[in-house]
Amino acid sequence: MIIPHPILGPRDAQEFVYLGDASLIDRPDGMTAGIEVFHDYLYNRDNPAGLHRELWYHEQGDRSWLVVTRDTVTHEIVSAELARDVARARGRSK
Amino acid sequence: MRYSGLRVIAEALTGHKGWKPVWRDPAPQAAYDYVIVGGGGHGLATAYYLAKEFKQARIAVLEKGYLGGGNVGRNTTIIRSNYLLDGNEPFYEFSLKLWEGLEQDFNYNAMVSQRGIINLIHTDAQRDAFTRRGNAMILNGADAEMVSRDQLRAMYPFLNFDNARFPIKGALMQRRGGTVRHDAVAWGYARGADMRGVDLIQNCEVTGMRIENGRILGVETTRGFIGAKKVGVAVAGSSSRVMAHAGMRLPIESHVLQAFVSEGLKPLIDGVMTFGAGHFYVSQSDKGGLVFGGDIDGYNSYAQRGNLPVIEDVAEGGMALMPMIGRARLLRMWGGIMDMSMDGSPIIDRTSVDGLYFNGGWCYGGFKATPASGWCFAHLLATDQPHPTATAYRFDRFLKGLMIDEKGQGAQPNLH
Amino acid sequence: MADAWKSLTALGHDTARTVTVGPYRITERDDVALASVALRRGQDQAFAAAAAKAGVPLPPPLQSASGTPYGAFWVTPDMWFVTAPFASHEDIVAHLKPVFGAAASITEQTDAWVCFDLSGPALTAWMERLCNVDLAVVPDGYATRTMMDHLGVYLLKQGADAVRLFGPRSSAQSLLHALEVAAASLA
Amino acid sequence: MSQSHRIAGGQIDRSTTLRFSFDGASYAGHPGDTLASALLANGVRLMGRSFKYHRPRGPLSAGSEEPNALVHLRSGARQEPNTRATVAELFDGLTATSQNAWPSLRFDAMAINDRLSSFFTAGFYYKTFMWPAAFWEKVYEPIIRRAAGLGALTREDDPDSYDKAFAHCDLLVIGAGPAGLMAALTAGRAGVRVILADEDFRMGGRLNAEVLTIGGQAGGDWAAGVVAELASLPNVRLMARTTVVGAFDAGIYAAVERVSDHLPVPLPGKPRQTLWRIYSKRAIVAAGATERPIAFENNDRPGIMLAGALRAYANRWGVAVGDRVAIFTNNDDGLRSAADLTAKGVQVVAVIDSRTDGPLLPGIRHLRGAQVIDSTGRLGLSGITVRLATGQTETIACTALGVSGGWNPNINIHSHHRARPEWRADIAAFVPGQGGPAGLIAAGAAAGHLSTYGALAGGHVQALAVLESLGITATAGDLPKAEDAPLNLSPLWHVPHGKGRAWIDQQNDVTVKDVKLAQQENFTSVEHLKRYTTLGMATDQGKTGNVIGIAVMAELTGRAIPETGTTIYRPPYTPVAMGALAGRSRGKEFKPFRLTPSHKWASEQGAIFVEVGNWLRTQWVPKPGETTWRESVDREVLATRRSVGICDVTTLGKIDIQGTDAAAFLDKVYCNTFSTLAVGKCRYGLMLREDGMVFDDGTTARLAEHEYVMTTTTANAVTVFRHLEYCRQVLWPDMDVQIISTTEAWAQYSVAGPNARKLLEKVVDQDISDAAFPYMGAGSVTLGGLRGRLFRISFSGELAYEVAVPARYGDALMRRLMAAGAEFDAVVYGTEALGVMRIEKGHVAGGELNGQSSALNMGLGKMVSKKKDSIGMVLSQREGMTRADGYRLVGVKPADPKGVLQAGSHFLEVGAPVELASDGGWLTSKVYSPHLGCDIALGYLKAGDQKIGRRMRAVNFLTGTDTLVDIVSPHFFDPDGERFRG
Repeated sequence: MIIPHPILGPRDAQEFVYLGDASLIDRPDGMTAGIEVFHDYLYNRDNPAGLHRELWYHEQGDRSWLVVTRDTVTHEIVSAELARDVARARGRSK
Repeated sequence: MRYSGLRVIAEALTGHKGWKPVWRDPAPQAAYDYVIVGGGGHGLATAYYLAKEFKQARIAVLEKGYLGGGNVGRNTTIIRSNYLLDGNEPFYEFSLKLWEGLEQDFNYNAMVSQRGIINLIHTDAQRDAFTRRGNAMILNGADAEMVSRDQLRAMYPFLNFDNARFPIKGALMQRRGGTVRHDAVAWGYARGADMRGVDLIQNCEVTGMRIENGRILGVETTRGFIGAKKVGVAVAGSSSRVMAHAGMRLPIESHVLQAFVSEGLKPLIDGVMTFGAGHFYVSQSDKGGLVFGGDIDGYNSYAQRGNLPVIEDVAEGGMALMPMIGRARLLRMWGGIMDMSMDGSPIIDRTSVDGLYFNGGWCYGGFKATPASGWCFAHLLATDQPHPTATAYRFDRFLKGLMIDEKGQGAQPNLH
Repeated sequence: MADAWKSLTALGHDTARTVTVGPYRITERDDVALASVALRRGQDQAFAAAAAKAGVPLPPPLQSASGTPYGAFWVTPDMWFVTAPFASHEDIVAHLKPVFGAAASITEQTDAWVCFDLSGPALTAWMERLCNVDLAVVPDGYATRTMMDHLGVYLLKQGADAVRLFGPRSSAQSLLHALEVAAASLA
Repeated sequence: MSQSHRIAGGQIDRSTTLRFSFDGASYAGHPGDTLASALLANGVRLMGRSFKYHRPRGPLSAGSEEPNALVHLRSGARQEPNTRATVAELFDGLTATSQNAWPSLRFDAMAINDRLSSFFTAGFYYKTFMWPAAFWEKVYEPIIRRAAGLGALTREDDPDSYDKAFAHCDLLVIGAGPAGLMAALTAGRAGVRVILADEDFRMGGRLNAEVLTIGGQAGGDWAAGVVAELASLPNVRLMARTTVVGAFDAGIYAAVERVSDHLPVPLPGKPRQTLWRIYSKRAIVAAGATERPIAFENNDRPGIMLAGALRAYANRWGVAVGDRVAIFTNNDDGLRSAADLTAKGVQVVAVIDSRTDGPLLPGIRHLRGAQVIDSTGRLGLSGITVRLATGQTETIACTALGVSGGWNPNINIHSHHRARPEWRADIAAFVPGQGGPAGLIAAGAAAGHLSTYGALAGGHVQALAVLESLGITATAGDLPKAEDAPLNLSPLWHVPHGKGRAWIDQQNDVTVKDVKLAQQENFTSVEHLKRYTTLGMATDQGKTGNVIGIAVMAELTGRAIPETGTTIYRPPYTPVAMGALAGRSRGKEFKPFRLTPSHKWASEQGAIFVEVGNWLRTQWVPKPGETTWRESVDREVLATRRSVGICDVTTLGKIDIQGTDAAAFLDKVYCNTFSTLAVGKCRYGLMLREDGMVFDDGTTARLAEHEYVMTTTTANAVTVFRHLEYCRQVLWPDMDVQIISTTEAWAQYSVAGPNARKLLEKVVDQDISDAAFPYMGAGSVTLGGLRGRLFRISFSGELAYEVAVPARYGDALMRRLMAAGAEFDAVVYGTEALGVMRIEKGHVAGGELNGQSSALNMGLGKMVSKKKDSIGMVLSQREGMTRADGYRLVGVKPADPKGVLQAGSHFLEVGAPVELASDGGWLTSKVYSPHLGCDIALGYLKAGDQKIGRRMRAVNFLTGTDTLVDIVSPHFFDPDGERFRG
């Protein structure tokens, strides 16, 4: 697969390490959320057959974490964004 | 019709005119007591044991494609019970015992062949870990033994003992491990279930679930609605897709695992072997092909195919372990979709919907589990109680912190 | 400062050497000081101004820039690897910290890497046996991270027949071996 | 025999004679020959035996689809099993031997199977060998296994090397026949980067095998001209002997270049083969079409081959396969073979044309409406039986029969992404359907355009389409004139006749009867057909047989062929040597080595190294006179505890963490608190995964207000760094934190023991007295003017420091430390002694950091701060992880000091039965403590914290070891820590 890196352009997926569903961005706050909320966050997945937003790390590249939107049936990659930008857009900060 | 050597001879002498269809192609009835979704190994085994052991009437298996077309038809055929953790080992040992009696049980030669499985050891830490494992196996009534480097060399002199990047120091061996002719497992169970009146319905895809007041009434399919008192889902690889019909999200991701077979070669490797310093495991089929594989590709996929980096990684492992295979040729590669669960272990449990039961999350260990999975799922469906060897395979183990994490990788499915 | 301290090159020699395979040359460089210079959050202006004042180039992604004494190539958002002559800038952090003050996080990287200068005809044919960089089309000054022999390597294209590599120091010998073997299959 | 069947013409170099041997007999051939063409030229038709029935076989084809003519090529360690004689390029000195036959190819004892074939039907083994129960594995299966396989590996290491490489292009053209050449030419002239790859050693594809003309030129000459023009274009790369074997995602193709297979041995330094990873923007598959036979009784004898192959041998290689040749066809292309052979002077005794209305060939006995129903000849064809249109039968003597049942477009690569092909009735064949690999289109015969002109036009048009999609405008050019005849095929899949066997899959011996049996038993799905009969599972993957099998099944079930379906091809297109896929990664080069800066010094000391990941670490350093490793390790431990020892700890991960939020960041990633750490101090940190299990541990120092240096375990250096990047980019994207690995930048040594300070005082320029540099102190120092770092931390329990200098000075520092330590009898200690001392101190490491253990399990539960949010804090509190009877870290000593402990042993209560319910836990790590004079171990024991003082059994069934042990505190040595604070 080739990942369209938002900074570096097309890059071989071989350079990346996969983590999983981009919903992992939405980590609950440990001081307010309890076990049930964390359990759902960490363990349950939509696991769609189709478009999937997912986290990839450019380990053998520029070390950026990306959110890649990819079709899990065809492996076609629709887009890739910096995960940091996505996280900020979802309200994450410090 | 009962199969035997005499029958084969008799048919040979009379032109093979007497062989009957191995299963019927019945039209779906309006309703069943039990509907099993998924005509792969686990679904067929479930139906078989339900019909045979629990004497239940009116059972159907719904298969979206052809019988045995799931992972039972695309795996590397290994059976073993060399598990570490309490939640797993009794179950897989139960499965291995069922394998050992399977041919007699369903009168079909699935070629269960216990030629031994060897896990190679390359470091002292690995030896410690495999010692822990071997002892856990023995405490569970399974067999395990340590094989020294010299013993191993006598068994497999062609391994890279003298020029290895990571030296081979010995192995953990389970002699009762081995291989089975995978398609025959599906066919044997299908035949046995069919003979006991189970309707095996091919080309029948579940497209929805009818649930009222928290209770399942049946399933919508491409061949119409089929009512059911109880529905058991055994569709590993597609678990999330099917259970989404019931509004459930699962602790499962679907991943592709590639597997490979070489051209047919004269006998070379007797048992099953796993490399401990790279991603490579291998056995040789009765036809002579080296059947081998490695790690999953690592990204969510429903594509039943993988990519080059993993193929190369597997080949590198193979060449590092046994440099004699350089001139053997890889003949065919394929991919299966794995239910990769959050701790690497399966789920056989009731669900939040009354009458809906789930069997999945087999990661890439599903084939060897087929008999016990079928038996335990049948047990659960018939009695509403988990089978004693499968009590740990609950959904709520993640909520309660009772994960069964053989590899110690945590909640990241692609690492299991 | 360290006259009394004898150093070894990444390849384990007293002095850097050149290996020749046919027309291909691999020269270890132990005379390049290296530091990572990372922008601290919210310090963009001060950072840029400091860099400009001290002549530290800050090339955009996929590029390297040379200069005296400082050269640089981009490594990750808001971080560059800055080079300087080892003889004059051995303690490169001590040189750069006063330049950037609180605007940057600076870390010595000199000895984290082995530096090889590669030269010879048809470098493309050589490199394509090692990594998937499309060397034939990328411009001079191109800088990227890539994989060679399972190792993460920074590759800087310095001309049609010149490439500089920064590879992990601990694997210097393995990387050299891979370079030699690939050259031999062309030579 | 001396090339008795060689006729005039062909693309072979008759000026040079190559000697070769097959099964010990010597023959001659010429450059340009394949092994098959050369053997056929020498009158050798018998080249192999089939898989199941051991039927005598000769080549069916002249290409890579060959199912029959498989041989052992070369000998000794270079022996290649299952090599297709039809594509093996002849070289001087080539040796080949037959396979799957004993004692010889002509007299194969296993041919008894052929006599017993009525017992060995499809799937017979599933129905038998079940009685008595134990006999399957003990008797039947071993016999079956012994008979398995085709060719043999020698079990010797492959002596050749393999390369891997990357190539990039705008357009990859797969196949250099008329379509591929035209496509490459069109795109090449337009200036885009083109790679043209072809499996053959001579580009041109079918044009090399035909006498057709293109634009008035002989086809082969036209091809050579195009190849020459392409070679002159700098933007075009020609890759002959290169088979594109697989289509992967995003336009990445795998191809195997046979660099040296046409040579006796590879030239020095050169690989045998190269695996190319071709990165393309677009690809055109112009892989042509493969002819298929027609099944009839005994249609597998040597001498019976595809009609196109028969004429290829004549046209390209100047070989007449037989002196009397017949042709059996259901289409016009078969007639072309008859015409070409006749033109070559080969006697064509009859054309058996199943059609009644085909064009009549002049001057040849053309039997229309006729079918071949049987053949004779034990080791080679001697005659055929023909059923004439009249219904009468006639026997015709012949030594070669060319069969043409039509042509299957090579949809192989197009179906690698599981695209289903489409049926085209006019050519009765599958063509590429929707859903193929993105960016790949088929052209020419591969797309179903079977005429030469169709191929040229297809290649041209598809190349134009590619150019347009790349944003390049190119105008259609004039195409040269070429034949454009239709196939006029009237489908005939098998000849219904009699009770004999008609082969579909020749190698696997799948016959029409087997398909019938499958249908009878309801294995009617195409997948069931394949799996039950093994149709298409041989080394040729059904290139010639699959469609026939499906057609027969369709006929039996009364379904149309497209309704019956098709199995799809999986990669690779043709089998690939494992060596090529592995490349250089084998032996010691399997993975790169990582060496520490003082590796050279350690080697000089005679250190024993151990693999730790890719690192080589000093395990121990034997001294003269020491005969066992234990002697060395004991000495290293005792000497360190007595005076001072030095250990290379460079491999521990080191990460610089800077920024104004560095402290807050560390509070998130560690379960304990770091924001309170004073500058100039360090602290042990425990890092959890989000699931609450321990991820990693290490010491992190605060070098300045906004600057920390973290250490990780050697094993987790990379994953921790990845995790930190995840935390700072994904979870807390606005934190001002910058991180960089410095693992390799610094050479770092532990100096431990009562004299550690005295030693270091001689090396370090600053005051490092306890007052100036207290326990857990950390900071920059100089050593004889050289910048360095010093940490007062102890893994051994001794007064200890870690001292670091830039890596290039690591060797010098090691030498300097040893020199300074001479007066203290300083020793070097390795990982074994390190392990002894850390276990004596009860520190967790590899065996305990197993990913399955929580802080509580390790006795470190109090480290998890609930006052702040950190990764893993919440889920570490789940009920299953906090139960009082969960595993706890304990120390273990044998009740008898001589008692033997073994890591991996399990705890059992004394007197408890040996069963799962009694399993109390296990010993995680074990060492011999020279200090205590006995084995000691750490272990995880259920409710272990409540069992201190208990006597238990530690049992290792694998070694038969059963030791009474005392459960003790894991802190065996100096539990109050007086030494390291000293």
